[in-house]
Amino acid sequence: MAIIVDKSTRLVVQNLTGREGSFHALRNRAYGTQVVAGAAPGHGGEDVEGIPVFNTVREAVAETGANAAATFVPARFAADALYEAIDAGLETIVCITEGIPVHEMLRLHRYARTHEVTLIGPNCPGVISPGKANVGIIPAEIFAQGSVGLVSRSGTLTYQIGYELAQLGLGNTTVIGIGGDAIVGSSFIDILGRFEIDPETEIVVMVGEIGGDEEEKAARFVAEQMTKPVFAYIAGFTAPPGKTMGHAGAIISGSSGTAQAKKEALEACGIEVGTTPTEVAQLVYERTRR
Amino acid sequence: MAIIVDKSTRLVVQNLTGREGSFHALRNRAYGTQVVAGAAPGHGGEDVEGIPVFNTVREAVAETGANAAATFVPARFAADALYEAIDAGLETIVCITEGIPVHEMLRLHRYARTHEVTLIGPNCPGVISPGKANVGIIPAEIFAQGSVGLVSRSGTLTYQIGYELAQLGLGNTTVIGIGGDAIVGSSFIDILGRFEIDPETEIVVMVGEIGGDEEEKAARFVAEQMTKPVFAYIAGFTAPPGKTMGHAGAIISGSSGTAQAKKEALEACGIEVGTTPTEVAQLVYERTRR
Amino acid sequence: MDLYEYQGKELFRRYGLPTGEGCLARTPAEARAAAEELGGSVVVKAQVLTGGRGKAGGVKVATSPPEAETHAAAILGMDIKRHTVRRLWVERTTEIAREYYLSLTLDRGAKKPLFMFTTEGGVEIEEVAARNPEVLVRLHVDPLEGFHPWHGRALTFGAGIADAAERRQIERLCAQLYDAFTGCDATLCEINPLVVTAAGELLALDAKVSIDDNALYRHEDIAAMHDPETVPVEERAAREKGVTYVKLDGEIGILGNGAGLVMSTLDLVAIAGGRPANFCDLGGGGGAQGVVDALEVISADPQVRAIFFNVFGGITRCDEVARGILQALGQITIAQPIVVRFDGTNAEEGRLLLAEAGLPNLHAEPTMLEAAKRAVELAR
Amino acid sequence: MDLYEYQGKELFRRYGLPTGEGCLARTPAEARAAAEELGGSVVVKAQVLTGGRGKAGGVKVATSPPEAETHAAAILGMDIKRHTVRRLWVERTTEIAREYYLSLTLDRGAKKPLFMFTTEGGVEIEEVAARNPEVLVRLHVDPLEGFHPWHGRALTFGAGIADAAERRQIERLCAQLYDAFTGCDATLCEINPLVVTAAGELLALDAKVSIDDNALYRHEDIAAMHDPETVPVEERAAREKGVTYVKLDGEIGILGNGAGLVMSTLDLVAIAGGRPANFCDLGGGGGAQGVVDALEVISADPQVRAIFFNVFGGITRCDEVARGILQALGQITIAQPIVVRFDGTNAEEGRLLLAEAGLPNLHAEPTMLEAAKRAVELAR
Repeated sequence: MAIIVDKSTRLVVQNLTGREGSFHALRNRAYGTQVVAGAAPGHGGEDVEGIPVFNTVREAVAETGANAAATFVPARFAADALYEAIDAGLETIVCITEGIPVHEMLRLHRYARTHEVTLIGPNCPGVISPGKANVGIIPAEIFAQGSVGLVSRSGTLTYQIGYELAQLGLGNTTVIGIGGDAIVGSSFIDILGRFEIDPETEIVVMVGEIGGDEEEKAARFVAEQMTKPVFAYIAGFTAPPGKTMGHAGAIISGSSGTAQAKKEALEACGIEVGTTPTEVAQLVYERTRR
Repeated sequence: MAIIVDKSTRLVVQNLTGREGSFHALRNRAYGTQVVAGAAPGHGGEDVEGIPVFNTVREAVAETGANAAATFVPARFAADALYEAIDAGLETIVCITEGIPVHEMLRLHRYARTHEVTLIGPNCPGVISPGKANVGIIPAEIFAQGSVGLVSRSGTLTYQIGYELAQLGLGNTTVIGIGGDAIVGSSFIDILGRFEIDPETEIVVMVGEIGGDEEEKAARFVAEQMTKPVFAYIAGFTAPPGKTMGHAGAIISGSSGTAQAKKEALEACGIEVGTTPTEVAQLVYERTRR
Repeated sequence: MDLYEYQGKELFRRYGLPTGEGCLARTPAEARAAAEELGGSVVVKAQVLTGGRGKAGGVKVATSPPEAETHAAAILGMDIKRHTVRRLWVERTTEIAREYYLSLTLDRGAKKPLFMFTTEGGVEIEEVAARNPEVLVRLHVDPLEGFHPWHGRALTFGAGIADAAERRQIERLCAQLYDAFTGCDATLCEINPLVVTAAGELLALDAKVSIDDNALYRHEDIAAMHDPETVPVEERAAREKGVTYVKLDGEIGILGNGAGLVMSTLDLVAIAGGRPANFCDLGGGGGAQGVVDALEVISADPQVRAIFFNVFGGITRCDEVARGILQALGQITIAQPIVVRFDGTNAEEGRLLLAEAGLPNLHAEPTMLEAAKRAVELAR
Repeated sequence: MDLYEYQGKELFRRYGLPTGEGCLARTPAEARAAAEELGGSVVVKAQVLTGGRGKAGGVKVATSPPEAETHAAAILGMDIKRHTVRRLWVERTTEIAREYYLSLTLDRGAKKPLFMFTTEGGVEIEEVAARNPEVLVRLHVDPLEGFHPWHGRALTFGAGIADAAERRQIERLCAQLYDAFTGCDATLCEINPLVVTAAGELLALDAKVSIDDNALYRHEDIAAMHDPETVPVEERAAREKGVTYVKLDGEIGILGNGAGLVMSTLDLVAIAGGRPANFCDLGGGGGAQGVVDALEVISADPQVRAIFFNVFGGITRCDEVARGILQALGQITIAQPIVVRFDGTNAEEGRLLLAEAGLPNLHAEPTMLEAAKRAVELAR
């Protein structure tokens, strides 16, 4: 088992005919992912190294039984593409696109929640279930198959921690980059809840960063609803203060959004927080030795 | 037990200070319904025969623990009032108002479906669970407590059939007028599903009329998912053909929307259809004698 | 409320949809003037709120203004499916390359707007749907999501439009149609045919638009398009008095309270072997004036030979209705026998009041079916 | 992107919100001319993208044009929290009866726009929220539902506005503010104070507006409001080269690939006892030109005494980055020692390439922490 993507994933790549889309789709396929279709308006009937291209996602689903999408559509057209993918009835949508306006994501996030769909991203590296499927731009060779669930708001930091785990002989059930934007389709809590019920996942690592209050919410969720051990790493203790959202921003969530506040919230809920990527990997390793 | 409204219903009446609102709220209270609050902008602090009035539904909920609304707000302002009631977190909203534009109902219906709320109406007489609670404008004295669930698109026809049942010594768990508009908050199927799991309801009567294809859908639902016996009455065999929705209307649902088509669909699913209100009551009576 | 073709096209133009240039004409002379102003050959089209005007001879091409005048004279006053032609739309003719069909309507079942599009336009769409359903693309729009570009693409690619420029034109037109549909509170916007001209331009050659009556309060301009002449004269009179009345073909006049109950009453009359003369709903009210108004309208119908008054007392009390009836009979003379059936709140008191009045043409019956049978008997 | 008060007010006016009449001034003479044009007494307000300008003396009332000129001369060039005042907004003074606070912002947690409203305006809203939270009304708007009149009522009644006419004015203003917020792709629209004048009119006396950078492509007019002088000169230079660079106060120059990894790098430098001189994200690229550009910017900072180059190879290969570094060092002279840490794809090959080059100020370390320590050592 794994979560979100696995051997049953049948992927349609939105904008398969674009440079990024074709590059990563072929890498994903080379890894073993079932890349069954591409969608690109006006390119219907073409193929990309044998992957058939359709004009609409609807058609791709009808013709190939696709059940998941990877979205490489440029930001200006991405919201439209995501509505198309949701309405086509897909189970999973992984949106790699960076730079989607936040007001469009507000509406999309709500819209996705009214459907039976898992939206990952936007502005995320994707999802890999090592040995099963890779959807997105995550360099697969870093990750080994194993029992650690890994969820992160950051791309390269995910790779770093996955790498450190692999150095210690630890692999992953699934690795998810949920994306760093203010509004993303799936939050830490959404993913943690799925790891909790995934039989193969034994330990979870959560990689957070400054801004928002998703880490604080996740901490409470772990304390109240999870039985599996969770370890965390938070980046940005010395980060330059980001653009504040005026005076209103600070008092919305009651959280300052700083790394220190997040660390304290996590520890208050009994979650060990590693000081460095190496340390968090070490903590996980020690836990597996017990 | 009963469905939708019962002794635990705590009602806030929207536009309690209006003529219709106050008249029916007081009748509902006299019947035994817990009418705990009214909502009427600018009338906060007033009371209607002891029922406190609040400026907003939010405040009414906070102060009185209201969990249901009856909406007597004029059509032009009704959509706004319904959004307010939904966002206030109510479990049940019964909208009596007639004449809400259908495009507003399209959006409202979808919006309500993204919340844990039961919306009955608009343009409906309301809901009564005899002996427990009455919400809306249904004349309560017609109905007796019993084991027959009654759901209808028409008001006076509901009363007629409830009256005929009562003449035969049969009472109702709950009587619901779902409203006659093209788009209503709850369909036959929604209500049938709830009668099916209501332990007190033993038999269900469904009263349909020409137009749409909700009766046909309900027929399939009964055949596939209900164990309790269902009887039906359909009005409009000789009705003047309603306004057709151009050429497109007829081919949408594959149903002609005529009473005859509905009767045939119901009978094909094993549902007995009474020719007159008296006959349907008689059929129910005979069934209870078995 | 249904709109005439020329009114629908006016709304379309407001939302940027391409329509042909034309003029309204109410007389042959106006049609000639319109043809002169437009120049070249024109098509003279009967404006009626029903289909099939082409087959009925209500659409004719004229190559000159005098010919337009002749056609107009022939078409004006024509009866098309019981609609009298009183208005004409004179439009410049178009060189048609292809005829498509595009509509946006309200799907009650799905509770969403529904687009239908096919390249097999210009014919009855029911035929296409029956004969060749796979060429008809159907696409719902989620009302909370609204229209997005992908909806347009799903329609054009789905219908197999090969030309990219044409596809973009149609996609833009779909977006405009959705704006028109929601912006005008329409329940139907149908374009049949949507043509591609020889020059490759799109044109809505016809327009069938229905507007939600409940929303007319916020569209005063559209409400003003209503043509009272399309409503039968007796229905208009009833409507002015606040009574819902629809004329039918039978001999039993019917009135009652509540649309469902009245429909049921019609059915019972039919079961009893009679034919309903009308549908008449008093609504929630049962007061004297409502009863007077309704009885006036119904008894004035020369076909009516008996009247069936069917009331179920709820909030409306039967004794009050009985007083209304007696008051009405005091004010107006009604030749036809009246059968009354009361049930529900204060039915007994109501029946007593009528009995006490002792009027010879007033008959009370205990049940709907018996009352229906009695009315049918009395009408013989 | 943050807007100046006067720019925010311009957007507000487009959506119908009431604002005071005023003029922009960049010199004392312009401020005097503005005061003359407006007539009567005016307020001269420093335009800076930070709060606290009132306390800092950046807002002054002038009763005459010469006084406006004197105030302008005093305020222009003033440093308010490291922001230099270069623009002034000269506005006619208002007779204030009451001061409220109204804002609409993006609640990341709830994923919805959030209104906040209180009659205790004109002061720091954080103070109100902390001291007297019950007087601050908070109300989310569902983005699919949009703004409805009840949202306005929930705010005004919630805040206890007693006067019905005032309530209606505020409710209308809330609707306009929501339109401005969504229409401009704002992430914040704050009015503090929102005043009720002695005449009973509402007026947005201040405006704090932030726009989503990702949406600027569809708001060319707003994008044009950007004042490049508000961005530090070295960040501007980096931005022109496509490098994300933020100047900090320390002595260790930092660059890496990916925002999360760079933040983590900053933290490790701090743990090792050093202070980061900057935040610099190469992004997905690790090609020679990106490396050259970033090294140029970082090495030009006179505070920088060592540079830490932290790369995790994924799709970016470490050997390619190594080649980029070597190429960069061939093109530009860098005095500071450079510590390089490679992990991931082709890390070994990358380290080998650097070792083979044998450059004395290039130091490779096997882990992030060791590299951070080495950089701190070298900076001493």
